[in-house]
Amino acid sequence: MDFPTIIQILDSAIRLMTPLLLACLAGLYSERAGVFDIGLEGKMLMAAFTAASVAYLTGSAWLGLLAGIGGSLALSMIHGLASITFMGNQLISGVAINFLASGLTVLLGQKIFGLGGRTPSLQGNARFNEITLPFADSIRDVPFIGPVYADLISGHSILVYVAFICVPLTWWVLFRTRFGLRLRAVGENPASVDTAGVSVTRLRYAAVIICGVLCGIAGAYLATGLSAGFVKEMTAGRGFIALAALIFAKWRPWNALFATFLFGLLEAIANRYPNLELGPITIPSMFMNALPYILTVIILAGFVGRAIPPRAGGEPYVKER
Amino acid sequence: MDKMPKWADVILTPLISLILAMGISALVILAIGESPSEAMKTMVEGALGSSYGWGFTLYYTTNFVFTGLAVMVAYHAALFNIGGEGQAMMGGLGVALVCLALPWPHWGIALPAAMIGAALFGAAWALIPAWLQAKRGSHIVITTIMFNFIAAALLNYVLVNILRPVGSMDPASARFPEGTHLPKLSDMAAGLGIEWGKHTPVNITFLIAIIACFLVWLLIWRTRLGYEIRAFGKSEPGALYAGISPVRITVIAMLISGALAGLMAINNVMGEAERLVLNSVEGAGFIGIAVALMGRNHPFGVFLAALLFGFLYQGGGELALWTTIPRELIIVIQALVILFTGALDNMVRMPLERIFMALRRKEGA
Amino acid sequence: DPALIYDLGGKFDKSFNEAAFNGATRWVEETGGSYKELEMQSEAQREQALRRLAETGANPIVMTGFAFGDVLTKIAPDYPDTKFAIIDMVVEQPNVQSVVFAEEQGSYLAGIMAAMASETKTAGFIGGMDIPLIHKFECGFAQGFMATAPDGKVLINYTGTTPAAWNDPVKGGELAKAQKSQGADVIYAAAGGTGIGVLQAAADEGILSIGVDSNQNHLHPGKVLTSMVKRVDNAVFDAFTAGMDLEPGVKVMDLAAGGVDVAIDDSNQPLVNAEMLAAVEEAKAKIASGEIQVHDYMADNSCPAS
Amino acid sequence: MSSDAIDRKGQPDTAAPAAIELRGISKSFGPVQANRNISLRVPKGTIHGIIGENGAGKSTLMSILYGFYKPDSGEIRVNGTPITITDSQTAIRSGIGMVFQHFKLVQNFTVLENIILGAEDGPLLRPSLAKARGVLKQLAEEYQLNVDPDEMIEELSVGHQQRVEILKALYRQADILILDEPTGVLTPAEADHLFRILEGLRAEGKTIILITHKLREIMEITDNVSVMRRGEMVASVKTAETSPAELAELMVGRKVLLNVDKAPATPGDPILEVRDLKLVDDEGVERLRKISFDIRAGEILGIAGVSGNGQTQLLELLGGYPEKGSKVSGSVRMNGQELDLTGTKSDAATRRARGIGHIPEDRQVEGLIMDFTAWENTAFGYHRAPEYNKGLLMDNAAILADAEEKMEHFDVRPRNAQLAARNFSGGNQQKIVVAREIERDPDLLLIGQPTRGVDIGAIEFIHKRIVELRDAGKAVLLVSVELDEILALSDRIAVMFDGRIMGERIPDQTTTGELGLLMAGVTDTEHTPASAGIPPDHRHVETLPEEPA
Ligand SMILES: Nc1ncnc2c1ncn2[C@@H]1O[C@H](COP(=O)(O)OP(=O)(O)OP(=O)(O)O)[C@@H](O)[C@H]1O
Ligand SMILES: Nc1ncnc2c1ncn2[C@@H]1O[C@H](COP(=O)(O)OP(=O)(O)OP(=O)(O)O)[C@@H](O)[C@H]1O
Ligand SMILES: [Mg+2]
Ligand SMILES: [Mg+2]
Repeated sequence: MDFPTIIQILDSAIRLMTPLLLACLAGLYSERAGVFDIGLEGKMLMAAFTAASVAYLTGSAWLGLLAGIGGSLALSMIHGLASITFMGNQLISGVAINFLASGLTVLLGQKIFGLGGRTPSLQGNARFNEITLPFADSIRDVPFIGPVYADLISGHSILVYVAFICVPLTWWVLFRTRFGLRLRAVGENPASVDTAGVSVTRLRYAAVIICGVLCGIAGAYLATGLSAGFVKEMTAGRGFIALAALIFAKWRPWNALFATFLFGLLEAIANRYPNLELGPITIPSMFMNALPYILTVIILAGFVGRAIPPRAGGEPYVKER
Repeated sequence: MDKMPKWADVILTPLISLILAMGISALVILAIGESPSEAMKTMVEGALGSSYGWGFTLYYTTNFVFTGLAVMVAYHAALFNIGGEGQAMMGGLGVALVCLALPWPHWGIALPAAMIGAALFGAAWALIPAWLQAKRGSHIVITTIMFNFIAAALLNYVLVNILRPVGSMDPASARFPEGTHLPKLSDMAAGLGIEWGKHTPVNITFLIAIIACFLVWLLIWRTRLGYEIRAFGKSEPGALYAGISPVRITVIAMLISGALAGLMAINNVMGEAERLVLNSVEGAGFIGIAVALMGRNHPFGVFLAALLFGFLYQGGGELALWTTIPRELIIVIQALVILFTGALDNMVRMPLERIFMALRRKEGA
Repeated sequence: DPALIYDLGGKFDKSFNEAAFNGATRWVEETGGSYKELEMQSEAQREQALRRLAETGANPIVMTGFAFGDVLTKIAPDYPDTKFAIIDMVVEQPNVQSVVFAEEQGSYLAGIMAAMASETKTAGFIGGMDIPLIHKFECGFAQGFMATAPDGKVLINYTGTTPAAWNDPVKGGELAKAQKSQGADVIYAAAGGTGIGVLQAAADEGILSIGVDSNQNHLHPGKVLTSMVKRVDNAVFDAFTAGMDLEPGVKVMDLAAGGVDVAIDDSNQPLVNAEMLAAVEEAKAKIASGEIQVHDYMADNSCPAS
Repeated sequence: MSSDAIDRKGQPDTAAPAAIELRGISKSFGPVQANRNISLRVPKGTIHGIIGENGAGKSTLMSILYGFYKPDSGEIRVNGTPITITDSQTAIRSGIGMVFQHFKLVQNFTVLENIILGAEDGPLLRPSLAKARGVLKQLAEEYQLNVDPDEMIEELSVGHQQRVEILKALYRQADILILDEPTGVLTPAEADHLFRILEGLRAEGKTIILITHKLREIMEITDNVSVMRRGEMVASVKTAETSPAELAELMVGRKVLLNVDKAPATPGDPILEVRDLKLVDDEGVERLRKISFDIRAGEILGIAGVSGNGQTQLLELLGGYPEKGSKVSGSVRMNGQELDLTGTKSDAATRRARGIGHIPEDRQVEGLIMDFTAWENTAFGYHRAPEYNKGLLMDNAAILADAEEKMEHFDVRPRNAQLAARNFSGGNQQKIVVAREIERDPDLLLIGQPTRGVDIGAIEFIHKRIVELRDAGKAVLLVSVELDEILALSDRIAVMFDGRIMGERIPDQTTTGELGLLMAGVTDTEHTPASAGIPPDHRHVETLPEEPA
């Protein structure tokens, strides 16, 4: 494997990991506050749809992004209503949200665009285009650093940089601010927050809203950054992979970066080597397609060990019955 | 001691929730410019209005009973098995291998053999996640998600490269021999001189599903193993104190769960398609999660929830087949039903409780 | 009235179901007739749908996709007065017309064009789900390419192993970028909705792409080299037009029959030079005469060109 | 309201200004009326005790005062002004602080983080933490409340966790401090220390409400005491004018025997012979250092010691479930036969089959499955026993019948076997566990903290049953941090310190002072003063007050 190939694979990994990273951080906020969320997939899908639709109708990717966030937030609020206000089962609510998004996106898409749930292709400013960082072209020829900067770091859509900035930001918010302290506390022991005179409900809603915003960005990136429009079911299970990454990361922001990078990398490698030829045997493409998943299991079992979720996770906070 | 009578909790609350879900569904149907009453009529008639509709409704119900029970058993051991999809896929492979291995003389012999194949393959697919969870602490949610993908890849490989008859375009196994064809309920009814559900896929597996519900109920609430599964699921330190081995329970519960998911293949692969196709599970593994949770992790509840989903599947299918309403509407209706009856049920229960409390107070005064 | 049944991918799959829909629409426009159409929800419905349509008197009943083969074999004898047409599969029944396409031939032509347009002499193929049918496309394409550029290379990727592989434009785009970085400058996508992502990424990256099934040249004018069109629409149109007189037996839609072709239109005019056209015409003639035998992957599950 | 109590109501210092005044507070949870028309007056600068049986409504009343629950009706006055306490924030602002019975701490936060939670000074943590660190240091000096501010809560002993709770209240400048059963989880030394702190707070003019089940503590420290029974306030009296016996009677509604009545032991053959038992936990810490002892038939061996000195490990090891990853050596003989300590037959089920019963230290985590019904819990651990099974299935009817009998026997209230364990009060939960283990007539009964958090009526009963078991010729190993309990029940007392047995004493021939020294690690020969009972490998080495001699 030569250097440019490595750069290319890493570049691809960065693109592939970005939606995972955003969704993973989204889940992190929610689950750190004690609200489990298996509806990441649905929220991303809804966001992808609303972002693509509005971007197409207005011609502005930024308005699309806003709409994506709005679409995802709407589902977040349903999740909040079910799991916080009405103390319902968070898993069921998540399952319902996935179904809802899967059906509504196509239904609305067909109603609006008549293309069987697709949106028309986006062009020009309706997409988040790749941005070139300053000096990228002038230092490209510097050995090593040049290609790393020009080809790997530069040349992604703005949302990629947003996602990466979200990692230290999340860390800072969680561990350096009052809000973060309370958020973590409410996921570990809501009674401690309640007896300290802080509203458990408000905190959990805040977390669920942040989760919605991040899923919204993830969905918008899928539809208006990575591709140019919405296709039904286009999230293709990424919400579940993000969930796996979150557990993998043991609910920590920096770990989330590494976990999602690992998933992105494995997929990029499998994309790059679809048919591994090992002497006389050719590994079939089905195996290479499954390889990221197999490796995940192996890494998980071999190196990661037990993951302990936030202690109050999944349970509605009830003080009187 | 309860805040409201039990009947109100188990019947009234879900009923009102269901009505709410249907109400919102009607709004959605209106919004896309169709007639809700027409849609409702098509659904109910298509799914429940004839022996034919029932034949399909019960067929889907059978699938969901198995995957629902699978999720449920694991859930009692505090294991969230999202891998029903993959386990059911592998169960299908087990069925196919058994059915194609021998020239079976009669279904009565083929069925038990195929059931063993289905259960064995499904259980085997749950074994590795279970073992990793028990021994290494690898989170079962991740591993079972991963094993769904791996199962799909494996099945794809086996069907395309091994089981596919030469020259066939279809990535599917050959047709199973005549001796493996399960009796349809319609045949059985015909045997009794009743014409019921002609050309419907519901077959003897439906009866097996009912038996499975009963057996799972026995297992969980009447056997030592079930007692231990429930105790372990509620408290691991408690289990240790009582001499219950966490490793053993984790592995056994997941094996049973995987076997139940695998058994679904008796219905769709052996009973309906009579061959193994790539997409035979069609998401039933995921529906099983909703079914188990909505059925409150009780076999009877699972059966009712499976029936509800069977109705939605068949009624929705009819809607999409015979009206201009897009098929995705059904998914939305399903989502709303899951949401209202499963997650927003307290929205209905809380006011109801208040009403009953007020009534009681008035009586008391 | 005739009827049309779409497979699980749905009417708007950007692929052959949609082509079938277009054929039916054209028939409606030209004849003013009406037809009935159904979309499958699940495997178990296939039989139900066929029987119900047959019982309500629809005739002929056209269905898209090999997955109907098994069921049709089973129920066709029950409705001897109804005519059926099945696309992409052979069903031997007296009242069934089996329409099969020579995708390898059309893909062969696409391969020739790709080889001539490619400067790097490297082309890419991106398939959807890894199933035999798609290998048929792949193999024809590779043969055409290698015949024209014997020292060249064809990179091959499949998107996945589940139905999600047909609807993952993100992964399609990523695969296209991966192939480009390995030198590919023409990429052929046979992947339904995923292909949209491939064509988009190719256009973004400034390389050429080749569409599939219906004419996709217009999606990115000047950037899609051609589309390997599979005239499912014609098959449906013909079947509807034939009505009760639908001819049973196998109908091979090959190059000669106009069943497959490469699309040349205004959108890709600038990309196609005379030399290329000549090479395509020559290959067509040779295939018709039997001088060139394009190997069908399905014949022995293997491909001489890879 | 009970008539004989009413005339004594409201006696304490009606003249002194009241810090807290409750009038007509009522609260029900669904159909359960937890508090019924309660009035209470707590004069400023006093320590006010509240006692009552399990489930009498004490915690509920205090939670209302702290704004955790909303009362259905009634009025609250703080320092004379009526206020509506809608949430804990209001209570905190009115100067009320509360240490809950079950601590409200975040286990994986540091002490400092727990202290500032909800009382931060601004949106950023750093300044708040810095300030809290300073204040904490000051408070620690002032009240002798030492805790390492950077330690994780889960690493702290319960005693220290409680200090954190008190510090939390003081940090919020509470004038009125409510402590709900603070000593239930403390060692005698820790309890003593706590009382000294409370006295210090009172001297500063702060008001304290103390809930406890221990009459000795009431007599020792409170100025006034109120008694609750079944949701009602039945009496309020000056402590100096009452006696333990009177209080006990007010609480339970009948006369209570406060001392254990037992005949001298008549020990027989050894039932349990422990030799050189050693246990190293998964972090490599030696928890049991070659312990040897015998217990004979018809004998109660009490193990005294500050918690954390290896008692838990000893009980769990004998019970058949040592902590995962620990290494065990030595030998244990039961009725003359070797017990498997490490192999496949070392699990809890095999131990039970060998005749070892076990009342665990933590009933809610180990002894019961809180979501199981009472009758299911009566079979817990014995669910494989032949009398509970019919062929492949469990014989639920038999278990239910057995459960009802046991509940009758042990007066478990409410007498409803279908109720989930979590719906019983702690004392009644404990009775279910005790009934299950004692009624099986084990040859050896392991007991950890038999009466923690249990009201005196129930304590009396549980003690009686333990003695009866001994008199029936069985062996009992009793671990308790309550020296009184150990002294009252044991025939012999072994003192554990840092994984060792420091010495053995006969109850009649020893004093709490002598035991206290042993518990602190001072052996017969050496007389160097040591910090009381904190094992050297424990992380929080600091000076605790010495055991009163
Ligand atoms: N959160 C709650 N939900 C429902 N009922 C409750 C709740 N808390 C308490 N109760 C009921 O109120 C009654 C009084 O409970 P409370 O906790 O005040 O008792 P207590 O006097 O503190 O008992 P203990 O000595 O065991 O601590 C109990 O019998 C219980 O049934
Ligand atoms: N959330 C709740 N729902 C129902 N009952 C409750 C709840 N919380 C407490 N109770 C009841 O309140 C009473 C007292 O509860 P509490 O938690 O104070 O137990 P406790 O007896 O003090 O326990 P311990 O002695 O172990 O400290 C019990 O009857 C208990 O069942
Ligand atoms: Mg209490
Ligand atoms: Mg208590």
